[in-house]
Amino acid sequence: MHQPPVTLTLALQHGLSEEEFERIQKILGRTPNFTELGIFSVMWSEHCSYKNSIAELKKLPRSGGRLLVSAGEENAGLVDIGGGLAVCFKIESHNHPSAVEPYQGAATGVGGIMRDIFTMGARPIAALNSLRFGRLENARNRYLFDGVVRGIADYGNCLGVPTVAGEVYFEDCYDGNPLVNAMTVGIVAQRQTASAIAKGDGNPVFIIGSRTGRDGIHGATFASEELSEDSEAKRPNVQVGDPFAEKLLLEATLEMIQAGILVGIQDMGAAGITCSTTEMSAKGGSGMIIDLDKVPVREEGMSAYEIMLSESQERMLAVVKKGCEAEARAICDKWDLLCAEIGRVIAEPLLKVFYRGEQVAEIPPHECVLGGGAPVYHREYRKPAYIDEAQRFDFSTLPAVENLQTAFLKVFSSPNVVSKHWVYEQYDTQVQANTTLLPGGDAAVVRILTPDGKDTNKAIAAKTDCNGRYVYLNPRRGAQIAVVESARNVVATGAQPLAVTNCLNFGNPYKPEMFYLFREAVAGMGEACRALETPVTGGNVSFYNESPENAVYPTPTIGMVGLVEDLAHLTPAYFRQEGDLIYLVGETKAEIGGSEFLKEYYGLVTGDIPSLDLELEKKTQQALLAAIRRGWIRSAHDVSDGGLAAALAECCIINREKPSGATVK
Amino acid sequence: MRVAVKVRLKRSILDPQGKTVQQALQHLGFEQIREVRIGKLIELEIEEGQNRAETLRMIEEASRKLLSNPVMEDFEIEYPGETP
Amino acid sequence: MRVAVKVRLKRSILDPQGKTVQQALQHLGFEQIREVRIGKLIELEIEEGQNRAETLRMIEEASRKLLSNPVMEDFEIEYPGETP
Amino acid sequence: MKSAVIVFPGSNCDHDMLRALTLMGHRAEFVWHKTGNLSGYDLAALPGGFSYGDYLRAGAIARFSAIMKAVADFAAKGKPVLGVCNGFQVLTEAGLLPGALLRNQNLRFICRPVYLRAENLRTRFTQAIPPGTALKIPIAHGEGRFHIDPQGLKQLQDREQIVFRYANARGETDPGANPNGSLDHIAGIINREGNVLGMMPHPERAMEAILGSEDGRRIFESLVA
Repeated sequence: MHQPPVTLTLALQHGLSEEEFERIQKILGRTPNFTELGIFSVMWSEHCSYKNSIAELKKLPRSGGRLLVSAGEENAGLVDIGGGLAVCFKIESHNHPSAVEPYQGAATGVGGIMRDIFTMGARPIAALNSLRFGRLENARNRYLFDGVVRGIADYGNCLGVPTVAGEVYFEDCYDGNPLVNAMTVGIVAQRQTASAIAKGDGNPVFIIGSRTGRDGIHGATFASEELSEDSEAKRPNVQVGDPFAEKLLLEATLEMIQAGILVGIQDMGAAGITCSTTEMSAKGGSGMIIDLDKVPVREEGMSAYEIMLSESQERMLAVVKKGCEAEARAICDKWDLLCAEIGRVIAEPLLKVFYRGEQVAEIPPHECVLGGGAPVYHREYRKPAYIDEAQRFDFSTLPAVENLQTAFLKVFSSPNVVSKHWVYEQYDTQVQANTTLLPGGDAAVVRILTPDGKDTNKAIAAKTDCNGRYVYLNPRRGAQIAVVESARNVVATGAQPLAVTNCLNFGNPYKPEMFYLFREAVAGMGEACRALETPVTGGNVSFYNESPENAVYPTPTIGMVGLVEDLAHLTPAYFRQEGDLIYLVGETKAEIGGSEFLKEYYGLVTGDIPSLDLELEKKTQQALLAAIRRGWIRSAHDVSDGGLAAALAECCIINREKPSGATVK
Repeated sequence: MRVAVKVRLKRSILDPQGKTVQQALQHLGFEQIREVRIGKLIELEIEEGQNRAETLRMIEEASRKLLSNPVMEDFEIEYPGETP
Repeated sequence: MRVAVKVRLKRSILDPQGKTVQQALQHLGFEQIREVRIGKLIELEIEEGQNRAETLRMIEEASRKLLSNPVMEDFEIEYPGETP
Repeated sequence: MKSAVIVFPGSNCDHDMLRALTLMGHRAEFVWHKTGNLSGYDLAALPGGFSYGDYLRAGAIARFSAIMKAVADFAAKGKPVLGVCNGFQVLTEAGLLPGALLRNQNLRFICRPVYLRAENLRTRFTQAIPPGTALKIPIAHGEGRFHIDPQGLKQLQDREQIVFRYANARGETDPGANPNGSLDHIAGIINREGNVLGMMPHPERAMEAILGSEDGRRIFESLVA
């Protein structure tokens, strides 16, 4: 097995810096071989190590409240919802693959986030997404938009998980850099959760699911590089999603977890076998012996490097309790799933990989992983000049609006504000027959049943939210508004906001002005989460969302989950009965900075964004929730893009079967 | 005149549909069928009049631009009367 | 040995996908393309060993049983080396 | 009434069907596709979903599962068989119902409520439906365009085998109310003997007001009556 000699240049080509290469040599006490270099390069990529973001993320409120695990401890957040149940949720990005191949990029994004949820033993009950594209006048953007929506629909529908909420924005800055964030929410009995851990000397390690091919090698590092003309050529391999295999994997995984035969299990996302073996071992403080000859492969002649780094979809790594191997195989056979024992756990904290009779890697797992030996950097930051310029904008220079009607129609027909019915009609929003508030209003609401099908008279409300324009103009307050607005959407349905997951889509962290936006946004997010007592359960960071022409708006997408304590509190967004009184809660100020109106009517993206008093916001939300719980409120809708005018119009037409009107003083 | 364009997934790309159909065929006793790959057969009804070279050039352009996705598919043009 | 099975929607049945692709081609300036029909190209990798007749009979059975639905589709087997 | 909910790999409306039957007082159980028998059951339900990922054609592979032989015998004995969405597709592929379900005319998956007109109220699946009412029941499919050859259509019409047609809220059929281009607005049919029903809309998703409609109950009530 010829392996290329490892030199500094080869390390640099793998995206490692000189210091990182030296650090690897110090850890191993020798120069790594080609396979080991591949393992470190993918584990220390931005995507897996969070090396440029973890220092900031640590400042977020990441534990407390109803959290059963603090952020980063497990694959997804786990929040207590009473009755012995927990809600498990997370959001992740698949931006770069979707820019290259929209359908498969989005589909595999859904597949990956679903696995993060059911690997914890939770059955997915709802899927959401947050999509951003360049303007639809451009044919490429229409192609990307159509492909992404179809990919999300086909994968989620085939899997049988209702896609119930989301948002779609169209801005020039997303030209060439679409953002595709996918979120999944699941329910699990608290005593039936699983952990991504490998421990217990001698316990067998199984790989379950599809065969391993050369898909997406360097997928992890791929996400850590800027998209450039030649990056399309470098990636002939597109990862293809198989939602049918995922459905089998979902059912088999839940069955194995509930049978109590697993020590631990983790899905294979970016960096495939490498990431799952190292992370599970590091978490258990143990090691593994892995024999790659036992890995079911899809192509001949694959090298150890390729098998370890392959990102073939729909695969899990499971540590089975010694003696339960037969039971694990029986469950996999029932679901026609490949299930191969590829090694065992060892007490010595070393990952030893063998292939064709040779040892091809020996690495201390702890040294590879986030929170272990992975590097942590504190990047330079500098405030971009445009922010102060924008805040000095003099609104009095704007010509007055002659006709309010035409201004309103211009805003209300903006692609960012119009109904996204064309999108969500392609999603199965009702499979599992628990969707009690359909998309079109604020948060979607899904009824909760116990794993054995009993009605708990409770429901989960969930919403994804972020106004990238606000964060661009004022990163700190813009991120606060993203959190606050997602909470408003949840409260408006009658739910108490519980916790947050986030998907932080930003540019190149090595550019100080980009990192300033990231740092300020994370700080703002933390302040809002503390004020609303909605801790951060985890999420995902996606840097390098830039192409030679432009960088995306800083987009910290927030996924908020709330609990409807009693189904009687369910509150739709549309007007329901003639004669009902309409109340506007909260103060309206003359603030049009960064608004949809300013952009659509005046073609400007400038000014300072609306002010925000976090304490007042909390009180307002809790007051509305109290009124809902007293049965005073027939419907509620948050005022956001398009302002009060759009909100009122939406309340009239969201219920497509019974539209209504309204008179307002 | 009818011309067919065969659009196939590139060899290296996984074909979950082909894999599932192959397993089903095995289950039905067709053991000799080792692998199944499913692609598109796009048949174009073309106005007569141009010579063969021009028609081929036109179909090639249509195939590259719209009928196939170069990121993950190859195409092959089957002109009437020629062995594929 | 590779054998291709072409599965086509019956002529009498509306093919909305073909119609949409045809309109898109017109839009891109390919006026000479009058009609588009999109079917499946199912390529089978078959173990050598049987004679041609037996192999054809086996593929025909697989096509009738699984690969095509007689209510809405016709199929045609393309043996290597033969003009379709 | 003891009902079997058949589960193929990829069926994902199995739990929904089980809950709907249980809600209506049935003793409902899952029956795995690999087992071969349906003895002791009064109804066989083939739920919606994406059996075998709907690869090749929706239902094309599921029809060869071991259970389908038992379903054919069960139907031959005149016992009621209900196929919903993917279940309907499997029944047509298996030849237990005539015709085929093609890709939607707009080439997209469609999920929204539709209204159905009950065309034949004298079947064991529709006898509890008050005449002249339109049932509001959701659809969710990508291949729901019913097709059959002209003679087949004539037989369906002559023998009153067309049970449901897509309609508007007032129960009238009109092209605007046909979501997928189905021939003759057909949404559901029964076999000649009247004991096998296939329908694309999902009655099990319209069992409770909180989900938007209770009209799905009418079908299950008809079965028990």
